[in-house]
Amino acid sequence: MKKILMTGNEAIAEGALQAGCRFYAGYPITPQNELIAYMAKHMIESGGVFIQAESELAAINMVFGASAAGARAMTSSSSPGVSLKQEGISYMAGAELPGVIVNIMRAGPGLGNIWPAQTDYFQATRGGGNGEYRTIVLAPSSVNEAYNLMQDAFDLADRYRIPVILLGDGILGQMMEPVLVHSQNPATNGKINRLPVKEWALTGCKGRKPNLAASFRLAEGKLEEHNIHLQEKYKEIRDNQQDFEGLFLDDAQVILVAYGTMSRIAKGAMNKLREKGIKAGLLRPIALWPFPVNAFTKNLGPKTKYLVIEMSYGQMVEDVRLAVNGSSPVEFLGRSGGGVPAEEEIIKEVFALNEKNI
Amino acid sequence: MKKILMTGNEAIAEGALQAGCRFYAGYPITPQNELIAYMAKHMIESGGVFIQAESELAAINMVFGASAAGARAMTSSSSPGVSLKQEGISYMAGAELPGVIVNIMRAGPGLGNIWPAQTDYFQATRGGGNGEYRTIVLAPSSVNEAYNLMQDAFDLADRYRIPVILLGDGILGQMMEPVLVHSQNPATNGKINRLPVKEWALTGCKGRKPNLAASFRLAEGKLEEHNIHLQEKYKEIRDNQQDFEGLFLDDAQVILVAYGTMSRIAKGAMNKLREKGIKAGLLRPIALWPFPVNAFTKNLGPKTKYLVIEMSYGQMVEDVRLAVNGSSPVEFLGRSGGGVPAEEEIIKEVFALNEKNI
Amino acid sequence: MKKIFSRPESLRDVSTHYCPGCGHGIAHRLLAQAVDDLGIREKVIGVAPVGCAVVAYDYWNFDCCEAAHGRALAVATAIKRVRPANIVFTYQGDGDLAAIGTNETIHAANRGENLTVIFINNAVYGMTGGQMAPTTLLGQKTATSPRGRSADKEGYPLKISELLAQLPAVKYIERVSLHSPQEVLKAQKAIKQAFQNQIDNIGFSLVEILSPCPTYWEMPPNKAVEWVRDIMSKEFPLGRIK
Amino acid sequence: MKKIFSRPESLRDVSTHYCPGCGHGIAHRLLAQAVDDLGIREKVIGVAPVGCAVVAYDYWNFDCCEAAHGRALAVATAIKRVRPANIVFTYQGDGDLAAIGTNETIHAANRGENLTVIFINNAVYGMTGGQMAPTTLLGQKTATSPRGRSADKEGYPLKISELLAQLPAVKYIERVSLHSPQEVLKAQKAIKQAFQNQIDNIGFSLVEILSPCPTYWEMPPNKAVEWVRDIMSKEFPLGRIK
Amino acid sequence: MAKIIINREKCKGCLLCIKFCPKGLITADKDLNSRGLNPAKTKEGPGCTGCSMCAVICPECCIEVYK
Amino acid sequence: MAKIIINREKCKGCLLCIKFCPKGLITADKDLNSRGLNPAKTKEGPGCTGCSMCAVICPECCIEVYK
Amino acid sequence: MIERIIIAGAGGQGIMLMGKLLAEAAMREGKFVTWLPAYGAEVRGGTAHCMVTISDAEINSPLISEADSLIVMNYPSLTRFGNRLKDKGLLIINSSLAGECPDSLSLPFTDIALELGNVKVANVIVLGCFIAKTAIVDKMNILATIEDMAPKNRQDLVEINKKAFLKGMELIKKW
Amino acid sequence: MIERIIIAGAGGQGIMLMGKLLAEAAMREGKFVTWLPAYGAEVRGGTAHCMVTISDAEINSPLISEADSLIVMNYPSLTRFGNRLKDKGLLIINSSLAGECPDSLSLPFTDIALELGNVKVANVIVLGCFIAKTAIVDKMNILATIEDMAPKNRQDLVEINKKAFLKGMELIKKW
Ligand SMILES: Cc1ncc(C[n+]2csc(CCOP(=O)(O)OP(=O)(O)O)c2C)c(N)n1
Ligand SMILES: Cc1ncc(C[n+]2csc(CCOP(=O)(O)OP(=O)(O)O)c2C)c(N)n1
Ligand code: SF4
Ligand code: SF4
Ligand code: SF4
Ligand code: SF4
Ligand code: SF4
Ligand code: SF4
Ligand SMILES: [Mg+2]
Ligand SMILES: [Mg+2]
Repeated sequence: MKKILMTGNEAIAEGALQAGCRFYAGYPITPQNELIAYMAKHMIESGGVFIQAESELAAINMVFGASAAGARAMTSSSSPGVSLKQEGISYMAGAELPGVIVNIMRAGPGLGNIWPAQTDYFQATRGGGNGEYRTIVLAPSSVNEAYNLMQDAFDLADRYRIPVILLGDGILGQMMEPVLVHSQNPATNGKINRLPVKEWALTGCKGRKPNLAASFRLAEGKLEEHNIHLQEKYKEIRDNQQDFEGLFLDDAQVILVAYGTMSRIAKGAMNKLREKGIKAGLLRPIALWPFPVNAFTKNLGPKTKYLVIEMSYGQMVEDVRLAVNGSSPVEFLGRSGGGVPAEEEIIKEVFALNEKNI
Repeated sequence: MKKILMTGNEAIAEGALQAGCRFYAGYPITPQNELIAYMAKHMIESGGVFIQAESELAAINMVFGASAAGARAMTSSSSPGVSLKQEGISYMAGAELPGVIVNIMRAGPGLGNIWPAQTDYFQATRGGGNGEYRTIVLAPSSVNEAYNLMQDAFDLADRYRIPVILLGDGILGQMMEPVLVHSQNPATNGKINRLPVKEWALTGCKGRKPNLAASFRLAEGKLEEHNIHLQEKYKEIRDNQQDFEGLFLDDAQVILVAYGTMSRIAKGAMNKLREKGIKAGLLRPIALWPFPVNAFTKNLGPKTKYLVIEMSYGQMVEDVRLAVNGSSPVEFLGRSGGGVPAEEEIIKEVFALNEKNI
Repeated sequence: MKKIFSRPESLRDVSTHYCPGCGHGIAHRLLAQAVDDLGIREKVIGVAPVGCAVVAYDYWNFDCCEAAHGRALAVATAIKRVRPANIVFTYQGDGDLAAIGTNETIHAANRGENLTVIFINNAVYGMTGGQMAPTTLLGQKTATSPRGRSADKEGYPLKISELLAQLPAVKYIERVSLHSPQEVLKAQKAIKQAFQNQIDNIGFSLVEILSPCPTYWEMPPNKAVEWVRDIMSKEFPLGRIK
Repeated sequence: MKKIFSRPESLRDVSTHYCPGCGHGIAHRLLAQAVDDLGIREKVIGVAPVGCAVVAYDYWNFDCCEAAHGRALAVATAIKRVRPANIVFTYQGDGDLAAIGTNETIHAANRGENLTVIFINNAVYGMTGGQMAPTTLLGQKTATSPRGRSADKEGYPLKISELLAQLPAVKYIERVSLHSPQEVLKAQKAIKQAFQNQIDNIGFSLVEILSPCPTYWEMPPNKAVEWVRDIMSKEFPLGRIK
Repeated sequence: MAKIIINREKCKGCLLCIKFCPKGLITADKDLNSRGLNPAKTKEGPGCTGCSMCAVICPECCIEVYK
Repeated sequence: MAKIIINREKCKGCLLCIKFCPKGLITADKDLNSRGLNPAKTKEGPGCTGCSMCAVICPECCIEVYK
Repeated sequence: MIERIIIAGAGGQGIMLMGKLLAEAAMREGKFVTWLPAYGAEVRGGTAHCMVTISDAEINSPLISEADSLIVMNYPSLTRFGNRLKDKGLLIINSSLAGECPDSLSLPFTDIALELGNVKVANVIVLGCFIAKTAIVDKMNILATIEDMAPKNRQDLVEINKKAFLKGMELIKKW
Repeated sequence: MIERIIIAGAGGQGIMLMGKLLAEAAMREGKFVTWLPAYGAEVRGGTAHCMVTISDAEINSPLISEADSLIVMNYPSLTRFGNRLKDKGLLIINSSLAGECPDSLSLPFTDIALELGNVKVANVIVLGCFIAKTAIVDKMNILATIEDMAPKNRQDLVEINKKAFLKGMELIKKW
């Protein structure tokens, strides 16, 4: 293990390579360019395939193909580019192909600008593409965590045959922090052997019946059957893969709920609130889907109130409201378009809540 | 006025032409093909522009351009094709360009099949594209209503400078019903004069300062400012444009909530339930965004329970839960992949609820 | 007596869903025959995007992959790069390859991916009900060109094979037709060649097949093959393009 | 003394954000000059997609429209069809026109839209930090081809102008360069011609401009223009293509 | 001497084999098959050369040729 | 007789005008402008033909030519 | 009054048109109608069916889970939709392609159409039978609709279709 | 201990590198660090800034709303970030391009760099000043980092940068 100063984008790329990712296709876009550049440089050393695709559409469909062929495959982009991948992600979900899609979010709508944002939460957690599907969504809050979550992302993708989205923002992608990097390239020293066997993969039908990777189900009832199967799988994931970090949840009177970069600022605010004698806590979803509903329903009494903070005008807050279902007040603070709610704004908001006695 | 037997797809196209739509770009996909075919045949008679685009991406961006140039413009597609339009819709929302996007939903995910579905509700109501934006979403439940709502769609789009989605399903698109059609082509007999003046449109800068249609806001703070403006506009729409049909809401003990084709089946079930002595009601959102929250919060007491029915595994039900916020039980019944919950299933479910005394 | 003509092993013994006289059925068999002849059934991976042949994988007896409409060559690029020892082909319609998928087509060709492309040009969108394709002829009436395609509004029929032939990394392009048994036999040879090229690592090879769609040309099958012979192949001349 | 050279009216009197020696600045002026010369400022509508020139509309003094990356020609097609009396042009980078936008480019050209296309070929993606473009030369090192572009993996530089010239509905294509004042003057003429064609309803006209990007070529401006002259224009020969 | 066998259930009655048999040995069956289509059938009598033209053009791959 | 005027604040110091003035009449200013760049400036003395080569190549459009 | 009819057969048999004719004629009588088509993957030679509902009151579901009448033009349609017919519902079968069936009106419509000189009018013959049996729409309205729905350049179709329709009505009398 | 530093200037002035050097050296001392860049639209000649936080404890926000130190390399950066410096915070100004300022360490770094023979090392001179003033990282660690961060084929850069760094430290002694 070595401590290296890396950008989030680089750490994600390195984490992917370590996790056995051997296919990357992407298209440049700010603020994720360091990721594609890192892959361009280092994928070849791992014996994998790097392709700068002609577009984001081509990239996601290349991932579809690479995954169907059995490779650990990924793509990355930022918001407008990820919009273009929605059809492809929906196809992967339908065909039950694993794969990792990294979205280093920037502000929108449209071209917006290149500043950080968390405004693609709905798209990621509810499937911006057509049809009824889910993707696992992981949201690291530090560069080191981003690095580590890539291993989880690929493992989960293979385990459940599902696309996994790693959702970061421009700050996470471009900032540098120390990363504890495993010894280089486990692929070449044995780790790759632990990759799961994929009997469904397209390898040529030698010695077996032909395999097929497809989302199409035309015969009457077949798609409904398939969709029921998908829903069962999603339930299994909901039951087993909720993931969050909680701080002071036991005694908190106001719980700040935030993810990714935003949660770090919330944590700072929480510390300051505690210094000022206000019992604040922090609930940071690490998996955004499945949303850590249990953290709300099981761990928490109805006395608490929640302040959800996002770099958006309110997206995750809907999941919090759905989880709490009216049993506690859920308030919201957010900015969008490049602005990031600051510690002081959060603190002010908490004081205001307390005064209004919500 | 003349009564004509038309498919939903044709009625939508004819409604658009009557509403002054003079630009259509689309790409074939089942089950909306009758729409593009109708436009191919009749747009020219209205003096407008019809383009079969090279792809759905090109089509939505053509609508972007046509709208920027001041035309009433639209595109249509079905689920996978609409996934491809997400970036373009996000751009239109950001640049505040009006326009109408018709999605005749089919079952997914991926290629799925061509049977009807309501599984793109999240995508339509929460913006499947990047960034924080909304589109008005209208959901007709009959061919005649589809025809009429096209006028509203274009009017609302222009009034608020916002993309409007008309969300139907394969049944609505392909079934025939009688439509009361206004005298042909108001465009040529005066009605077109009522189209709003668009001072922002690109017409060449003669006699004025140059106009610009763009979603990009790079200068510090400018995008946040713009986003705040958008949020204010969205609030205004939320306050003014909620739209629903209610039946027996006053005395209902169980309220069926359904939209589009599904609401017709729910209505049949409601009638039968009433025959059996169960006080059922129906709440049919006509606008899906803004969601008719007020119908839940204002009109209804906490005694009622809700059964939400969708051709999906539960999307609109989230909006109902958010509106009700835990004050009444909200149950769900849905199928997806081509299956449509039948009257009998609904009735059975209501009986089951009553027994469980939820 | 010996059986001298029968169903190839790579073609499953099932009925297709194609209309009577549709060229897809013939093309499927030719492809299966080539795979058999080259002994590559166990390492072939076919990519079938959306179009009338969307379920071609139900008819072929080897590994197959779906592709979203237009993205077959992106999917195939990745499969081939991941599994260079396998033989990867796409089977695409004119809408797929030359309308929505033009970008993927041009760039896979420009990268010189070592792939075999079977391109079914039937001058319409069959699957969705007979709309105008990029290859629809001038004057041809379709669901979306009810007055006939006009050069003015819709442009000329797109000769994508000729375009691709300009790219240095493209190694083989031939246009064949299914309008008679003689032409079918030529098509057979071309398809085999396009696979042989991949086996020999020569690079991007494409066979464009003029294929009748009696249904949306609104002709009986015997007229449809004549239309290919007399009209369509005049606009799209047959033979080796590169 | 009379002023014999000054800023055209169509070019606002503001500083650009371009790097020192960047060709975009020159191209902007040439375009503005052509608009002035033809007296069409009040009816021109420019379409500026994403790329280093994303805010070109801040520099031009006439109506402008944004376009999503790659979609400029779809947007422009619609504007021109809705307003045939206006003069509509796109201003696109090589990434925009020949990578993500290839489909829109080919089909707008094939439809023969009566548009003027200004195509800035600087052999890289400038805006996003110097990645490989379809036009990047073999061996050229970029952020995403750190070992130099290889024909094998990434294919040959894409000569999209030569491709487009194959299409019957394309009426005018010329490749010019900004590597010396003499070449700039030729570029000026070509741009004016491309606009004149639109005014005369002649149809799809495109000017490809070889344009220095000193920053991502990692050269000072004076070396960058020499690179265009000595290396780039060998791969992309100057002159009338159609 | 050669002969062909047509699978009348798989046949879709496109009649292309009829058009292209150089010997005119195939004809349309007046009796429908179970799909309701008139399939191709061989005429009575010899003459088949086994040239396989019929099989080569058949979109349904439902003609076998023996020689 | 001709002359040019360089807007030294708009100038980005790319030095292309220097390279292309056939008379060698332009040089880099050692003094920075307010952006911190060394702008172009005209050398002392006559010789300018008003050929406009400098202005034609200038990416910033910050050279005016008088004649 | 509400009448729910499922019409099913092979692509190319004019299934959709038969449904449209019926719906259009009913609409002209001021009735509420819905017509809902479904195509198989196959364009020709595949399966096709449509659901027509005719009613005095607003129609809720255009989908029919229990039909009052079922018209079956080929064998696969019989197996697929047989169980959707309500108890004692009207079953009309094209025995040329679907065989005979007890408790049904089985007639060789394809053969009868061939006799009339055009295999394609089997559908209109069936419609005649259906109207004769149910009188759900006035026969004159059907005839008028046949006239109006034919493309202007195919007026030749009008006569043969009218003839076929009347032939179908007659069959019932004889049957 | 937590130190929040904003470094701002023009593109091409080595703003990012200065921040990275500092962060890397601090990390080597076992400190927690974050480095957050921001580029203007312009690639060269535009504005650029980065935010570096160095701490003994885990760092929450990498964004700095109130900086302990502000290093300003040109004038526009002074107007943009001047108000982000905390009361009595350390302000270092490149007076060559940003003019002088009261209560600040204003030195003509660009000119000093030119004297050293390479305008590009102004950033490292400033870093020397900053380290001499704050001693937030050990000078030996900065020197080692300079050595390690230089590309292998540009070892010539190492010497001039070391020299520049030491020059910067000296300036403080003199100042
Ligand atoms: C994104 C998307 N757009 C549109 C469709 C609908 N669609 C399916 S196949 C097809 C075109 C078929 O034409 P072609 O590729 O020529 O194949 P053919 O059916 O003629 O063989 C279209 C438009 C789709 N499935 N997905
Ligand atoms: C959908 C989408 N993908 C990617 C980007 C990021 N992006 C912006 S401009 C650009 C390419 C710029 O290159 P080019 O078109 O050659 O213009 P240049 O900057 O070189 O002038 C890219 C990839 C984007 N804005 N949107
Ligand atoms: S529609 Fe055309 S292409 Fe499709 S199966 Fe029928 S004949 Fe073949
Ligand atoms: S990066 Fe290149 S293209 Fe972009 S402004 Fe700078 S020099 Fe010009
Ligand atoms: S094999 Fe030749 S001769 Fe024999 S039936 Fe077929 S086409 Fe005719
Ligand atoms: S060619 Fe084949 S499908 Fe066609 S009629 Fe002959 S046997 Fe039947
Ligand atoms: S006008 Fe000609 S001679 Fe005068 S300064 Fe410019 S380039 Fe030199
Ligand atoms: S060409 Fe223009 S920008 Fe460049 S140095 Fe000369 S005056 Fe300055
Ligand atoms: Mg086709
Ligand atoms: Mg470029």
